[in-house]
Amino acid sequence: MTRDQLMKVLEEIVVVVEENKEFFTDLDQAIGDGDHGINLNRGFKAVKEKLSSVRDKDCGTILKTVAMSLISTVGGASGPLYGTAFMKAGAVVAGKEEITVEDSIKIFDEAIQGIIARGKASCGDKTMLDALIPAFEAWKTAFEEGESIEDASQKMLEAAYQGVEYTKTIAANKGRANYLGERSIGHQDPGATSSYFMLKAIVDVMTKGA
Amino acid sequence: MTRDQLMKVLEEIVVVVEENKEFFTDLDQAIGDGDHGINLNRGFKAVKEKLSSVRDKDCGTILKTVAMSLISTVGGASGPLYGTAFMKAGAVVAGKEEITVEDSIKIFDEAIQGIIARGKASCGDKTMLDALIPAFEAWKTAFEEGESIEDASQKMLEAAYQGVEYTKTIAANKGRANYLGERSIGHQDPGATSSYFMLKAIVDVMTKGA
Amino acid sequence: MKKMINHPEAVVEEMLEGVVKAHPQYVRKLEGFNVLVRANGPVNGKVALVSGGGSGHEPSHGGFVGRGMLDGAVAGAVFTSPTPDQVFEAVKAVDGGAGVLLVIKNYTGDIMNFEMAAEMADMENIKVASVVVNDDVAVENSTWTTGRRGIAGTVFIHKIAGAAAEKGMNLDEVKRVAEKTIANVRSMGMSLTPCTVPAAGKPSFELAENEMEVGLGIHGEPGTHRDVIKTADEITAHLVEKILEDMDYSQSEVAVLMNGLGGTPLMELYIMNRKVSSILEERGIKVHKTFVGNFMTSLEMAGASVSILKLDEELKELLDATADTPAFTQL
Amino acid sequence: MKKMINHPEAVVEEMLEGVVKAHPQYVRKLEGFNVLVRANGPVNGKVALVSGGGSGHEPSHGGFVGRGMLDGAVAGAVFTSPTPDQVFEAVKAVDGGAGVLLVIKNYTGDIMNFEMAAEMADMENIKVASVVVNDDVAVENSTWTTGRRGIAGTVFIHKIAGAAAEKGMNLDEVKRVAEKTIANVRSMGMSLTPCTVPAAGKPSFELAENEMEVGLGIHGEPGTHRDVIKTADEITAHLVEKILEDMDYSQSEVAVLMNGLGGTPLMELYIMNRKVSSILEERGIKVHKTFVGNFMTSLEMAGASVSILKLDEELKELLDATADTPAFTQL
Ligand SMILES: Nc1ncnc2c1ncn2[C@@H]1O[C@H](COP(=O)(O)OP(=O)(O)O)[C@@H](O)[C@H]1O
Ligand SMILES: Nc1ncnc2c1ncn2[C@@H]1O[C@H](COP(=O)(O)OP(=O)(O)O)[C@@H](O)[C@H]1O
Ligand SMILES: [Mg+2]
Ligand SMILES: [Mg+2]
Ligand SMILES: [Mg+2]
Ligand SMILES: [Mg+2]
Repeated sequence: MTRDQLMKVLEEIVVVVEENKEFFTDLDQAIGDGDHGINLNRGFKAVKEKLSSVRDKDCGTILKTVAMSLISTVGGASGPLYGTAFMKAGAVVAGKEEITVEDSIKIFDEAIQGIIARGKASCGDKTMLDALIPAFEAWKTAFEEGESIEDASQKMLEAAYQGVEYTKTIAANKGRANYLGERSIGHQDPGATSSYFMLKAIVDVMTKGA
Repeated sequence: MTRDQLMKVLEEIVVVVEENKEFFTDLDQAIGDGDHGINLNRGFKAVKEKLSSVRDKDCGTILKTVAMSLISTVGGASGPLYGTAFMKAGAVVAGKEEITVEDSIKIFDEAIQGIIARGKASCGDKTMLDALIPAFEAWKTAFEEGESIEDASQKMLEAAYQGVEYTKTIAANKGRANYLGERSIGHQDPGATSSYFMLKAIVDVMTKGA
Repeated sequence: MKKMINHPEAVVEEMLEGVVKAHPQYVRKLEGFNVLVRANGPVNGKVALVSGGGSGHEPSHGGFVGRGMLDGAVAGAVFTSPTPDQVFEAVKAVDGGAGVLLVIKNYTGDIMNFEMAAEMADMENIKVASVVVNDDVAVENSTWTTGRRGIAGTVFIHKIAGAAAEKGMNLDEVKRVAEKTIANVRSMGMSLTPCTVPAAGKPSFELAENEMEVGLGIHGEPGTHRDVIKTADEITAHLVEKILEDMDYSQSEVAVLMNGLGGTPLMELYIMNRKVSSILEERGIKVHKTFVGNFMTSLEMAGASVSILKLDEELKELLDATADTPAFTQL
Repeated sequence: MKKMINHPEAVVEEMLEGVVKAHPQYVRKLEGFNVLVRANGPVNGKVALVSGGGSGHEPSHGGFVGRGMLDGAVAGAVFTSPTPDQVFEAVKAVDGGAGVLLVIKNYTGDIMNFEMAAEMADMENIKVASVVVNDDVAVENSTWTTGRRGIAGTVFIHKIAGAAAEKGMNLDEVKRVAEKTIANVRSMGMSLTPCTVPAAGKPSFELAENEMEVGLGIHGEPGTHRDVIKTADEITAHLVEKILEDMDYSQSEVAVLMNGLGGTPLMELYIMNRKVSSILEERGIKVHKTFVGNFMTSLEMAGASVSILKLDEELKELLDATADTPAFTQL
C-alpha cells in the first residue's frame, strides 16, 4: 500500500463513518449511551481536516496524525482505543513511504495489542476486539498459507463480520453495555461494528485500486 | 325552604360538585390552571363532613359552617369567593329555622355583593358573576311580577345558563383566564359553570321536594 | 401521568414532610398546617416575611425559609392559593413583635386569601403589611384587568426584603424596599411542554412536537400565544426584548435570574443565559449578578423565564447580603 | 426533540460560555478548551482537584468548581468522556505545586482518557494521583467486568476531598480521604423517561406510559431492568434496600443525597426523601445531613437516585466544611 493509497483508505474511512454514523449511534443507544457514531464522526471529521497537511509525509506520520486527531476529538471509550491503535500502527511504519504485507500484519498486531493494553478487554467481552482479533488471525493465517491479497482480504472481512455477529450472542463484560448484564444479549456491539466498517473501507479501496 | 331542605340542597351540591369535578377542571385547564373542580370538590367534601354536626342548628349557622369549610379548604380564587357568598348568606338568616322567598332574594343579593366586594369583578369580566347576577335579576324580577316559585326557578336557571353561554363570547378581565387575553374567547368560564350547577342543584331539590 | 408520588391528594403534605426531614436545621412544619417556618423562629424584634401560594413551584416558597430570606412559607394545594387560616397560622407563628410582611404574587386567589388572613391578623393586633409582586411582562393590556402576574421575579423580593428585615429595618422600611424591588423587576417566560397537576391527572395543555407556548405563567396556564419552536437565542432574545421594552434599564446595573420551570436541564438554562448576557452587554447594561437554576417552577414543565432586576446601591447591598436557606445560600 | 438550544453540536461550548457569564466570580474558561477552573486559581500550595466527564450532568462538574470543592472541571461532549488533552490542560492550569487529584467516574472511556492525561502530566513532572468512583449498586455481578459505575455519589467525593485539600492536606492524604469516601458511599437510580442527546436527536430508549427503568446510569443507558411504575414509596424503598443490602450501615451516621436526574420536580424528590428518612429511621441509621436537588443529572431525564454515605468523624467534619461554588454553597 502506497502513501497515496493510505490516504485514500483514510479518506474512505472518513466517508464510511459519516455515512454510518446514525447506524453506529442506534446500536449504541440499544446497549450503550448512544454516542458512538457521533463520537467517531466528530473524530474523523477532524482527521479529514488534518490529513491535507500531512499528504506528503511518510505513512508513520500520517497514521500518527490520525491517532492524535482521534485522541483529541473523539473522547469516550472509542477515542483512546482507536487513537492508540492508529498510534501503534504509525510506530510500525515510522518513516516509511509504503506499507508492505508484512507491515500490515505487524500493524494489525500492534494495534490490537495497543487496544488491549489500553482497554484491558479480551475476546468475548463484546467489544471491538471481537471483530478485530478474528480478522487479524484470518489475515495472518491467509498469508502464512500463501493466499492472495484478494483472498486474504475476503477471509479477513468475513472473520470480522462473524465477529460482529458473535457479539450479538454474548453479554458485555467491558464498556457501558456491561451494565446491562444479560440485557445486552441480542444486540451487536457498536465498536465491533465500526471496526468492521473500517476494515471493509480498507479492502474496498485496495480492491478498487487494483 | 326548611332547614331540612337546606340540608338536602347542600348535600345535593356536594354530589353535583363531585360528579362534575372533571368537567370543571377541564374547563379550567382550557383557560385557567386546571384546578377548579379539584378545589371545589375538596371544599365540598369538607362541607359534607361538617354538615352532620350542624344538622340541628339554624339556617344561619349551617350556612356559616359551609362558608368556613370552604374558606379553609378550597383556596384559590373560588374558595374565598364562594366562602364569602355563603358567609353573607348565613348572616341574612342568622337564627332562622326557615328561609322565606324574601330571604332568598336578600341572600342572593348579599352573596353577590360579597363576591363583588371580595373579588372586585363586575358583570362581563368572565367570572361566576356572569351567571349569578343575571340569575339573581331573573329571580327577583319574577317575584316582583308575581310568578310562581316554579316559574321563577326556571327563569332564574335559564338566566344563569345564558350567563354561562355569554362567558364564551367574551375575554376575561379577572381571574387567571385574564392572562390569556383574546385566547380565552370561545371557552366558558369554569366558575360561572359551577355557579350554574349549584343553582340547578337548589332548584332540583326544591322541585323534587314539591 | 408519570410521577413519583404516592397519592395525588397527598403530594403537598408528603412533600413538606420530606422537606422537614431533609432540612431540620432550617425549617419546621406547623402541626396541622401546611406551613413551614424557620426552625429557630420567630426571631425576636425582626420583621418577619411570609410568602407562599400554590404548591408545585418548588423550591418556592419553603426552600427560601431561613436566615436572610423568609420566615414562613404557606403551601396551598398544587397551583392553588393557600387558604386564609393557613396564612394566618404562619403569620402568628413567625411574628417576632416587629410585624409581618406578606409577599403575595398577583393572582386573584392569592390576593383574596392573603387579604383575609391579614384581616384575621389585624383582629389579633398583629401588625401586617403586604406587597403584591407583578413582574410578568407577558400580559400587556392590563389596566382594566387583574394586572400582571407575579412569577419568578418574586425570588428577588424574598432575597432583598429578607435581607432588609435581617438588617433590622422596621416594617415600613422592609415594605418600602420590597416595593422598590417589585417596581424594578420584570420577567417573562415560555415553555416547551405542559405540566400535569397530580390530582387532575392529565397535562394542562397540549403542544405539538414543534410548538412552544410563550408568555405563560407558573401554573400550567396557557401563555399569551403559541409559536413554532425557535432556537435558544431567538427565544431568549424575545423574552429579553419584551422585558427591556417594558422598562428603561439603560445605563443601569442589573441582576439576572435565569429560571428553569422544573423540567429543563441546567445546560439549556446556561445556553439561554449566554444570550441574555450578550444582549445586555450590547445594550451597555451591566450585570452585577446572575442566578441560574430552578427557583420558581411549574412542576415538571420544560421551560424557562428570564427576570431582570434593576439595581441601585441599596438593592445591590441587600441582594449581596448573606443568606442561608435550603435552596439559596450565599456567603 | 424539544430543547432550547441553538446547534446540537454547539451545546457544550455555548453552555460553558453561559456558565462563565453567570459566574465570573467563581470560574473562568481555559481559552480553546472546554475546561472551567477557579476564577482566582491556581491556589498556591493547595492540592488541586480535577473532575469531569461527559456533559449533560449539570451542575456536575463545572458547577462544583470553587472554594472547598473542585479546582477544575473538564467537559466532554454530551455523555462522552473528555479527551486526554483537555484533561491535561486542566491539570496544568490548576496545579498549585502540591499536585492534582483526578476524580474519575468508573467508565471505560473516562478512565482511559484521564489515565492518558495523567501520563502526559507525569511527563511534565506534575504530581498526579487519581481515584475512581464506583458507587452504583445496580450492577451486581461485577467481578470480571468493568465494575460498578460512578454516579451521583461522586458529588460527595468532590465535597469531602475538596474540603480536605482546602484544609491543607497533602496529595496522599486527600487521596486517602477521597478513597475512604468512595468506599463508604453507595447509590442507585431509576427513571420514568429517557433523555435525548442533542446530536443524536432521538430519545435514548422508549418507555411505555406505565413503565420505569430501574438501576440505570447517568448517560441515558438503559438500566438493569424495566418494571411497571410503582408508588414513590415503593420505588424509594427498592433503591434504599439495594443500597443497604450492599453495605452494613447499621449503627452509623450517614449523609443522604436525594438526587434528581434533571426533569424531575423537587416536589417528587422530597416525597422520595420522606421515605428514605423513614426507612433509615426504622433501621436506626442516623441521618446527619441530607441534600435534595439536581446534582448529577442526565439531561432532561425524569428520575432520581439515592446516595447514602457512611460517615465517621473525619468525613463528617469535611462534609460540614464551608464550600462556595456556583451549585453548592454551604456556610
Ligand atoms: N475496554 C474496552 N476494550 C475494547 N473496546 C472497548 C472497551 N470498552 C468499550 N469498547 C468499545 O467501545 C465502544 C463504545 O464506544 P463509544 O460509544 O464511542 O464510547 P462510550 O462507551 O464511552 O460511549 C463499544 O461498543 C466497544 O466496542
Ligand atoms: N375576581 C373575581 N371575581 C369573581 N369570580 C372570580 C374572580 N376571579 C376568579 N373568579 C372565578 O373563579 C374561577 C376560578 O376558580 P378556581 O379555578 O378554583 O381558582 P383559581 O383561579 O385560583 O385557580 C373562575 O372561573 C371565575 O369564575
Ligand atoms: Mg457510547
Ligand atoms: Mg383554577
Ligand atoms: Mg388555582
Ligand atoms: Mg459515551
